[in-house]
Amino acid sequence: MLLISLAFFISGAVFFAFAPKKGLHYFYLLYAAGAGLAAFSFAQALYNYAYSAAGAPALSFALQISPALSMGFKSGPLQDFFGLLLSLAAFAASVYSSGYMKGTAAPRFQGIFYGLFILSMGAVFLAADALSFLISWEAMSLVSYFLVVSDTESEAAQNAGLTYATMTHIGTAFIIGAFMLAFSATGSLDFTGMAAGLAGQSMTIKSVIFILSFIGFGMKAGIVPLHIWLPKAHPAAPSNVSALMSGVMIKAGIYGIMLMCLHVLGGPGAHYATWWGVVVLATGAASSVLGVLYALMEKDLKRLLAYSSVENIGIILLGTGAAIVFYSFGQTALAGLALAAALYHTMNHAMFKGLLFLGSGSVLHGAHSKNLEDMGGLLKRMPYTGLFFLAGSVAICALPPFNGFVSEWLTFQALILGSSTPLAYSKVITLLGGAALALTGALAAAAFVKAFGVAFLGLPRSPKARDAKEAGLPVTAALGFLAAMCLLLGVAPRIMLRLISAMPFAGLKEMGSAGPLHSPLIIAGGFSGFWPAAILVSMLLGLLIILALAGTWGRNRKITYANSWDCGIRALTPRMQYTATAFTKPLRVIFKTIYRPRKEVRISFKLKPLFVSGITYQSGITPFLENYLYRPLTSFVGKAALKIRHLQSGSLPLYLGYIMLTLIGLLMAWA
Amino acid sequence: MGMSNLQFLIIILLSPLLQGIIKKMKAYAQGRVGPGVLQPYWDLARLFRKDMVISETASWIFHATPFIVFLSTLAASLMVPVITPDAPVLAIGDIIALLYTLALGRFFLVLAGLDAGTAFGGEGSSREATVAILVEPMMMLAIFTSAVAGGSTKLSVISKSMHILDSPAHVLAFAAFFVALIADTGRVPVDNPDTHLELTMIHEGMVLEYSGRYLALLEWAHYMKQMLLFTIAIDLFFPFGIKGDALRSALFYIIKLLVLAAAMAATESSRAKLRFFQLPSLLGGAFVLSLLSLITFVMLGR
Amino acid sequence: MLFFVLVPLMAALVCLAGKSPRVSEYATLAGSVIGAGWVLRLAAGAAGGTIYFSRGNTFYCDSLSAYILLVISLLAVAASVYSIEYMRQEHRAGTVTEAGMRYYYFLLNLFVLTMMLVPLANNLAVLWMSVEATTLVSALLVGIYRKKQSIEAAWKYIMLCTVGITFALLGTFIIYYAGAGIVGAKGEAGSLNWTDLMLSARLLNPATMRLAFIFVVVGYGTKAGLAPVHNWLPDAHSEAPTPVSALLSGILLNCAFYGVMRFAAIVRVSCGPAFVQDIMIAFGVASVVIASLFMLIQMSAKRLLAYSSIEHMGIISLSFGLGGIYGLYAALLHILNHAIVKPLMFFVTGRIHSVSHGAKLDSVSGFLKMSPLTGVLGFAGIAALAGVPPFNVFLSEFLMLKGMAAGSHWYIMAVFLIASGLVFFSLLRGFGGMLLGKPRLGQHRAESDTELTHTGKTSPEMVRTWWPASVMMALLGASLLFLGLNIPGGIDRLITRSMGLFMGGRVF
Amino acid sequence: MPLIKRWIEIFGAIDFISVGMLLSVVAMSSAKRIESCLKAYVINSWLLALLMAAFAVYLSIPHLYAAAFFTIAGKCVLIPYFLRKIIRDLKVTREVEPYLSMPVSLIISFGLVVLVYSFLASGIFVAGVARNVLKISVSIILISLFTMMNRKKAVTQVMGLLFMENGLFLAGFSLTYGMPTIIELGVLFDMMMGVMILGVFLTQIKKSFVSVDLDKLTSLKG
Repeated sequence: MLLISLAFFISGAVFFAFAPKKGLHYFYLLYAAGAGLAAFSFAQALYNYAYSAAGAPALSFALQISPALSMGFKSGPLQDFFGLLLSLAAFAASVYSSGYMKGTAAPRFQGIFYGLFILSMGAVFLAADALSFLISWEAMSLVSYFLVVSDTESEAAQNAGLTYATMTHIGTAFIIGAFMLAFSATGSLDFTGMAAGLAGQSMTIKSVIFILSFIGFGMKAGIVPLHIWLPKAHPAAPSNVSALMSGVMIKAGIYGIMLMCLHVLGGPGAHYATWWGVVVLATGAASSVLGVLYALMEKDLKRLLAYSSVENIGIILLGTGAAIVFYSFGQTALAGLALAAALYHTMNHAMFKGLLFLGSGSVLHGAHSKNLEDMGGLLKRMPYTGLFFLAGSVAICALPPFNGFVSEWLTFQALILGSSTPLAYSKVITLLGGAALALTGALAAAAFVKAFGVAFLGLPRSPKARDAKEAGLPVTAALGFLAAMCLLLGVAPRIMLRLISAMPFAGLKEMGSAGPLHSPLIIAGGFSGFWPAAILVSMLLGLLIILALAGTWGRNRKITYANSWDCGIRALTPRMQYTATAFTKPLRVIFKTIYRPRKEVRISFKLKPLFVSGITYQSGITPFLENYLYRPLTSFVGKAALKIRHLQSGSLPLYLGYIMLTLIGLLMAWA
Repeated sequence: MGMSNLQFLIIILLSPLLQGIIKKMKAYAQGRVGPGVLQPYWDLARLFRKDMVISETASWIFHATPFIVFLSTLAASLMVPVITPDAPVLAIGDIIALLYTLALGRFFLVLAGLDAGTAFGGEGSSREATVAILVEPMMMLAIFTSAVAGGSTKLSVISKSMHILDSPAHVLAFAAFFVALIADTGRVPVDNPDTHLELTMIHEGMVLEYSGRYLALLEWAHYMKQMLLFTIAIDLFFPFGIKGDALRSALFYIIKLLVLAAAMAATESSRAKLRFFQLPSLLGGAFVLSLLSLITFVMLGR
Repeated sequence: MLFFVLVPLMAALVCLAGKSPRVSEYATLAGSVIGAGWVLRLAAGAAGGTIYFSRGNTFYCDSLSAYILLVISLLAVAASVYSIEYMRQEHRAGTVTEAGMRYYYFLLNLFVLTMMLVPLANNLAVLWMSVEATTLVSALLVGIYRKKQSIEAAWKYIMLCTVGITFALLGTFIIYYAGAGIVGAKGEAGSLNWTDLMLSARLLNPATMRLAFIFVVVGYGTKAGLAPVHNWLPDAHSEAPTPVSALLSGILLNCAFYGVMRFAAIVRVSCGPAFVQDIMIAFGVASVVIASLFMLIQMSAKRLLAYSSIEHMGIISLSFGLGGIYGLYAALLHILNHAIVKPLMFFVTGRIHSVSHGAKLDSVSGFLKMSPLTGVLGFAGIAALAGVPPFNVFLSEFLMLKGMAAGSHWYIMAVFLIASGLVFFSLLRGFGGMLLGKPRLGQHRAESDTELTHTGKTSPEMVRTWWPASVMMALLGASLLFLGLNIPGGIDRLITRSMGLFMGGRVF
Repeated sequence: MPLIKRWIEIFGAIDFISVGMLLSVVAMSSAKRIESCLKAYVINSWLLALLMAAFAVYLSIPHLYAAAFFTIAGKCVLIPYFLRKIIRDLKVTREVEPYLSMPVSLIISFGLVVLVYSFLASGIFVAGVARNVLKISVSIILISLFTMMNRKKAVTQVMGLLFMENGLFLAGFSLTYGMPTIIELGVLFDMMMGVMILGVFLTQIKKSFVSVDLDKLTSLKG
């Protein structure tokens, strides 16, 4: 079945290359079909792992590069899970693209590379050894780089692409280091071999491998402080691609972290160091809080979403870190809970972040702007987009009855249960992680209230926004699909948990406990539980009752429509509304140590000091890491390079001197 | 359907009364006569009978919000043990689920504030969101303490497992929780429930555009939320007597409720409303309290 | 069998004789193609293990020679194809006269001839002579424009390389001395034949050999562009006509390095591998580091590429120094990979300059829109140069890293990875800036001198391309990808056989 | 013949001659005028040829006579003539304009000699009459390289290069007692070609840079 979907993708790419330019965008439906098939087969494989004794037939093949070198690909539960995530998101994005990518600048290029992008991500998830992994990994990065700069005219996209590509390259260097260390320790480059070999190795080597791979993959996942490329690159790409980048590609980083930490380092009879988990936890907490804090301040819708991706990666890492902590104490059941939370959130984030990015795409299409301050009142003009975007926002704010809540609830439980770890500091860290998660939740709610409220509610702030329109059926259909997924995963979490329980990691089996899909979710031997379906049902019942009452008694009430209350000024203009900036003003004040807000007021006079001709007011926040970490670093390297320039001063005698010195040096050293 | 499954009706039906009682106590403390304790019922009834004026800027969010707020509060009240610790009806009574269900209502309320496109609405929403950001984590931490102590996040288990402020950690946690209570129910010194002065109002700012039965729903939901939070405080920090037979525990419950109400009224009439940008110091202090409570509990245990 | 080296000689003579530049163009093309065909047969034989001797064993061809020859001859074809496009443009632009074109092709053929002699030489003195000859001929090619900079570059080139290579000859003498009385079949004083020396390498005095190798490595290292004796390279590469730059960095450097390898093969037997490996690693690391730092500050595309050549020679020397199955395979494979990608990049740059008429990086932008094929190839080239999979260079670098891991040279690996990060950044910044952006010529992208509406007809005419050249470049680009995912069996056999020379395996 | 052999042995003629070459190099490296450099080169080359002849007699290797002859023809006649022509055509001023003063460069030259002796002592043991020649020749090479670094004029650098080659030949003969003639010829030929081409470039430099001063040749930086 995967082969068929592969065929679909390849044929799609071929069509994009050679079909006539007119109506080219319909070929995205081929990708959609391929992705759908892949999703089905991955889900089936996972189901078999979980429930059939035989397990699933693992597909496995190798490409021979030379007699000595070969690239192996192999599927397993973890691989299938991420494959499922990829193909679901890709399905929605492709359907969306078939409507959205009409009349774009470089249709062929974008079509082909879009397909390649999905394929390369699939290859990453299926790679079975370091070589194939690295090749797929860099191919993924390269293709995504081209998609980022696909608007070749814009300088911003170029710079974003440069930053992105360079940082990814550096991250890959760390990954290579990790692989090579494992190779020298075990003499094997395929992951199962590494896992087997590392089981007996010393803790030092494992720790170094852990650190290297955490940094390397974290670079791609966008953990703080390695995230700065993310809010640059994701918005630069076309929205269907940014959906995949934010929804899936950064999950490749998560996949890598789980692969290295849980599979390679966690091989047979492995034991973890607690501090690994603590490191991951702390990073997760930092990423989630800082990510959402910056998201809160963004006026650019897509940058806001990108920052919120940093936040969600942080939440996933909270779960992962807790899992490692639990494993290190041998509390496998709790580790299973934490891991399930992390995996669940990974899937969820793919769904709602995909939904939100696609939604922002159709907002862009409607209002011709990414700037929130130009929007407003879109809900009346783009009802479907608005509805689904709202669903996405509710989901990403982890509010019931949507999926975000389930995973965050699981994470909360895992973190609270961290109090049952034997050491005091692990207790405190996990519980503080919980506090960070709570803070993140509240901040996220504020951020997305701002995003949705300013973009979709109130009065339109620009003429373009006033006559915005929907982008057509495929677009809304794709959004609808993802929104439905969000609701489904929120109401019937057991579906996902059962698939997750197929993972080969200790303690996950228990998470897939039997019982009807709609039954309450009880965890950790009754430590707690809740009933997602019930919340929805009870609210619906309540609604029915209220409506019934209103129907019986409140029929003869009349509703008059009038202006909003405007304090008696007879004209309420859009400029009187709260702007996105104004909405977050209090927080800028409260968190000023982090934001370092700056404002400058320029007053120009006709006749000082009486006649003011104009006042310009600028305010913004200082990007902390960029200013205090990265800029000094880059400038230092630049300075060093400029210094070394004098070695090549152009004078021949000097060069002759080099030859002589080299000779003498070698003679001194070796003769 | 047993006692445990109907106790949520107590919250739905008696929450206006609680509001009335608090108002009465405040009036007494301030040396006024004040309206009767049943006044909130009359208010609700009147509002339900009134016609509505709605801004034409508003979208369907504006119409949906009252229902969602009311229903989410309702759903939340289904999870809390009031006079019997047995797991209440539908949900298992997980405290986190409960709080996030309430948060759903708040989310839409804040949106509704932005919907009419007025400055007041935006102001109210912005401030509400800010307060929520400051309150949420400290409330969570306070809850963590008693959850860890009680060995579960189920309110029923917690309320069964302990008596009254069993450990120093609980005292600190309760102090923090009480501040959170003030903030969440929108009372002085955080918010002023009975003013419509633009510069100070938070909750009132958001619902400024509402009238008629929508307003009624919102107000009722507000009363319910207040009583709900009181109940949670009771379940978390001094659930003694809840284990006994229904009548006895009901009696205890009412007493505790009145005590809390008195405390609330006392604070409200003894303190002046804080400037908005002074809130962080108050709430931040409370946050430190809850943090301390958690750490002391982890370090010292019971 | 080895007489094919006369083919380029004939071509050169034709270029002298022929009156019109057309004649010399096609003579060169035909010569290179015939030579390549012949070399292919040779390589096929060598891959099968055959070894060819000339009379008196002065010339000789084993797998290693065949491998290098293969690279040389294929690149010669590419260069001669591109030369036609390039020189015609120069002629159109009025930089070169018709006589100048004929002179150019004459020298080009001689250049190829001398380079082909290098790997064929069995007698080390002959090897030295051919390397020196390459210097002389290519110096004339570098200086062909008679411009200030080009003359300066040529002068420095010939000076430094001649001085350097003097030491190589000294080293050769010392080896001869070391072998005197020991080496040599029929009791003659001594022999400079590599084969003879190799046979009796065990018996040679280690101290002497060490001394000899130091002189040799400095001498040929200068020519191979290993830092810190690389200084002629950026100048010569940036000032030479683009096809010549391609040949210089694509194969000439490898020819010089080939000399080092031959000596290393003997020396590692007579005084142990450690000595050779340390020296080669030292040179390699130095080259990688210095080149990567200099790439950060390059303002001109061709200098950027020149420094990247230094970096890649460093990589080759580094992996050669690491030794072992990984290191040696990496070194030899890298020679081929670099020899494919670097000329491609030079050709792309040449086309860019043909519109921008300025070597500066910011003299053009949006070239991708002006000539899509070239632009795409350029991007593929950057990726390959930076060692990004799925392109060929990655494979050899991966093998080298494996070699480092196997020898657990962690510090070297760290240094290399950092350097490769810098290299990637510099390349992407430099070429990305020229390929992306609004199609526009002029001093700086920000304030545009001549704006081109890429929708209009103007841009395609800006870039005058010759379709065979485009085909050739496309083939090079395709082979980047192909070799990145599959190493053909023949090449694999050649490489593995050649590795035998450095692993104490059966030599002949 | 045998008589001459014995004299060579008694007087250590080989050493004398090679030391003479060394001295001529030192003289060159501290000379002030181009003409004297040229003279030093001629002397150096004559000594080289003489040395070859001596070897030829002493070891009775006939083809070394040929080598000596070619050396005389090439290095004592052709190249000096060519250089003089260049100097005349380019109107090179007579001063050599070194970077360092004479005493300093003398000291450095002797330092180099010491270095070479210390390095080569361990590495290589030449037996027989030529026991010192290798060291001397390497010293010659290094000193002339140093001279090239020390001179501003392009012409003088060419001379330095030529001195290096003489040193190289010296080393060659001391080590190999004469390689196959063909190879010697090839090497010699390469050298000649090199000098010719350098001459060509010299004229071009003169044309386009007006002077042959190396300070002008520094436009390619970084």
